[in-house]
Amino acid sequence: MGETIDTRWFEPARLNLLVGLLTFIAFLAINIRRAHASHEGLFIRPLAGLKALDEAIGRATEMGRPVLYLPGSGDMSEVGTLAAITISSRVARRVADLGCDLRVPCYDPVVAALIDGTTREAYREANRADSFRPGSVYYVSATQFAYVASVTGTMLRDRPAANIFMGSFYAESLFLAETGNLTGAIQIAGCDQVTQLPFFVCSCDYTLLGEELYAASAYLGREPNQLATIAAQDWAKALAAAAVVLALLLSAIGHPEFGQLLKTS
Amino acid sequence: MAAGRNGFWQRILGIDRRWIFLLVGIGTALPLIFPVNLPVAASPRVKAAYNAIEAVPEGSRVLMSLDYEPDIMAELQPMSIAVLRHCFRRHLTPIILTLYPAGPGLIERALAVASTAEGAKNYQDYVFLGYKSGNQAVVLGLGENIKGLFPKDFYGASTDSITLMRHVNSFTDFPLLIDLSGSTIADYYIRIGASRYHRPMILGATAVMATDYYPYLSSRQILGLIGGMKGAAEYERLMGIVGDARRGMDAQSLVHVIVVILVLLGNAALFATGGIKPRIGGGS
Amino acid sequence: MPALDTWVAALLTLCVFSFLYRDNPLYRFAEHLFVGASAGYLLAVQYQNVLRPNVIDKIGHGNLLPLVPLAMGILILGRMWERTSGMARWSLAFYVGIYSGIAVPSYLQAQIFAQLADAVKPFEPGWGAVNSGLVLLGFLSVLAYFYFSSPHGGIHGIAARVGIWFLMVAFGASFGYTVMARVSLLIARMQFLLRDWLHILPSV
Amino acid sequence: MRFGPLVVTFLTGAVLIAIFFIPHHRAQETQSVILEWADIVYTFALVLGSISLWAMHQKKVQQKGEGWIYSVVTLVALLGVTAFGVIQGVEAGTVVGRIYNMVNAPLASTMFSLLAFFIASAAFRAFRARNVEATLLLVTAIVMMVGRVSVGEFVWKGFPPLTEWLLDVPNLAAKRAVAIGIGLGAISTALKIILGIDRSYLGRS
Repeated sequence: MGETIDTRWFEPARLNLLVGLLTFIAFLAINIRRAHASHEGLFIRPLAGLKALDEAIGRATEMGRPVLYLPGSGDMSEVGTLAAITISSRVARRVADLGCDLRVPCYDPVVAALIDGTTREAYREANRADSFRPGSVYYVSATQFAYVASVTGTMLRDRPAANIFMGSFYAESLFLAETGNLTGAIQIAGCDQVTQLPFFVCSCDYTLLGEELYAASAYLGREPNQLATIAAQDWAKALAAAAVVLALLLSAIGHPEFGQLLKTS
Repeated sequence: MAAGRNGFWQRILGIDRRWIFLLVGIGTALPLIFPVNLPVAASPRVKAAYNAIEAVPEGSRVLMSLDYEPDIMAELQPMSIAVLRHCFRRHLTPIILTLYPAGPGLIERALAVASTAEGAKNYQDYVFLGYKSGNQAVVLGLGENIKGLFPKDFYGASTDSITLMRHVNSFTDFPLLIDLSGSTIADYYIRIGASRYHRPMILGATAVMATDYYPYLSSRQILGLIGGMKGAAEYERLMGIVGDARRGMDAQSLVHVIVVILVLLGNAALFATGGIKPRIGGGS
Repeated sequence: MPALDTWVAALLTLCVFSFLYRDNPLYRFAEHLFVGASAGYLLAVQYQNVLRPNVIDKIGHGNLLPLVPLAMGILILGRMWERTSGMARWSLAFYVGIYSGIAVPSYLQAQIFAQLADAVKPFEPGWGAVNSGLVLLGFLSVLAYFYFSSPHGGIHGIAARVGIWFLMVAFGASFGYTVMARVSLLIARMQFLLRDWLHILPSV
Repeated sequence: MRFGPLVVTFLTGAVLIAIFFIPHHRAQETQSVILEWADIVYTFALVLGSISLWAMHQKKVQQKGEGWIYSVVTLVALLGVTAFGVIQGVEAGTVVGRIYNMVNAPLASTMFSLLAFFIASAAFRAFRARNVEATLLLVTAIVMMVGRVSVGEFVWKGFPPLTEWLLDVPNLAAKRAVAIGIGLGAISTALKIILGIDRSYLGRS
């Protein structure tokens, strides 16, 4: 009944994935050493959205209105949510320095617990632990449109001066961005869901496209190790592009088997 | 005169978005109340799905998995009704199940509409097994032991006692799989049902999702693809029936025309006033 | 659906539509009702599908393994008090470790290798080669746009510019075909109001 | 106090990456046990979140804060649905099943349907031919909109095939590159957390 019990210790069909993973880890190690070796640090092209982040928080502080940070409506299985958490700790640090009011309504309860921790830590590091307002990071509902109903209500009633959307957003992206646009807030978005990018591009002032969301936390931190991961990604991108071109050339002259190496079970 | 004209274009540029909302609301309601029944041409993908059901020998059973919840029923509920009616009309017996907790309520309504329209009866023309949690684990289980997964049907009858379920135990007992889904559940049926157990399969999906499944059609992993409300309308046309989808097509066309006209109007106003708004945003 | 349920659903539908005019007490009521009801529904579903079968029933039958996740869960509840909030870090670290560990190979397979395997399919014969060439050009130029380690200057700048054009066409395409999906949702709500509630439309 | 959890994240992450490459049934069983544990831990996080949600609204009601009457609605709904759901269950035929069809479902599908209005206002405001990029966005969106509706075919026979071409060539090329970029970004983010390069999630940036 059903296939026999599997007792193999390695899946040969996934060898190519293992090679890919080890290659990437090697790129990471090399670039970390490169980053520490070069004194002025690795070059990374500027991202307009992240420069605007500081201006937006500054403007909110001047106007005495809150900053709204939305970590996405993905759960922890979406890596975009992990990126949203790392970015939230940078944003919280800038907010703590300037002393303005931060609101972080969360879709996922685990994300709420994590960001509550990173925000308290940020205020402690800015040695303003006393001005942290418990409840500024709060769980709303792990139901997509109940979360949207509550957040749009907050947008219209508390009128935040800056709306920051970071993480995995789905169909509700347009609802949130259009409502925010209605209130006149400056809006900065970063999202890894390709189908939602057009809506953020149309309704926000700045949009970090796809992997720019993942580069953001390294940008804001500017630590050598973090910048090294971006360089490693670039090396992998160049390798991927070269592999595709090479495979196509080979198959054009009658050797399509190189392309088969990329097949996975 | 130029100032007057310029004033008009300025007002267009600065129009209150609630006028646009009103236009969209009217553009949706009017065609439902006064239908025009614009012709709907059936596309090859939907015809392929229709023909796949036509090709199933009369009297055999088909597995139907209806995986959607109320918030995306708009596109998939009319599709379920049309496909169910087609199965009943061809005297096929759909064995129906769902992997969504809130699915049963919708399926009961679809069954009520389809069975009254085609005169089908429970336990004679269809079996409704109800909801089972576990997503991929359930689809894997369908490959081995359906009655183990569903000891009772939705109405509480034990599946061993249902005559229609007698020779049914796994995917291999079905000449055709039908999955109408708004999520990655479609991938599980394609990977397990269609590929591993080599069952012919047709897929119904929301319009946004459908484009991601074109490759599976060209690789023949699925025989047909019904995409969104337009796909459901095309299926209704092939069935010669007028359901919610075909009634919705007039409203779709009108609202799309309204949006296109608004966009053209906005650009005309832009050129008339020569106004340049700051760029849209995006990377450096 | 019985008449009372249809009336409640219809009135709540109108409460939400009122948001289009402006924020008002009706919308605010629907919003707060939805937050409460959906949070409650999730708690009940997780209890029925996870807590009862995988913890309570199993421990009831003498299987003590679920005591480990039960302990980790109680640590998370520790966040409610200042003194014990540090303990939750252990459970959260375990939780973050799980999903990071799952993400690495699955993104590698589904996002990267699956796309690369598609990208290396040989060129279509004849006129199809023009399309295949355009796909390759678009693929390489968009990758160039996302290249961080060098500024968008010289050849890299031109490639990035072409990449932006491909991105904008892709965004326009997915915006365009999403309109139909969203309008379908509104059509379904209108059909509910006009047929099931007001009985203006003929029943199906 | 912080080093311990980092080790937990590293070990859990490394074990799950390894299991992906080990088809041995004991490894696969370990993964399904770990995933079941994650679901249990999630449930407790949900309880924690719901308690903080309750506390927030209850405080507002006690202090008669602005809009406290609405918080009463949330409290009643939260308590009621949780109690009935836990005692009686949530399937069709139960009290919560009926509440779901009468309250949750219509609210969710109506909120979702508002997107039809917003997509129109966003298109009107954003699709302005101010530069090459914006024009490409605008023209492609209009072609897609017209080509996807039944009336489109009668305006010009070539619209539907043109929409197919737009999806099969430029849209596919761009999405493929973006997907690979996202994949690499996701892997490096997850690896940074597993290897402890990025510890900010534990509250230390």
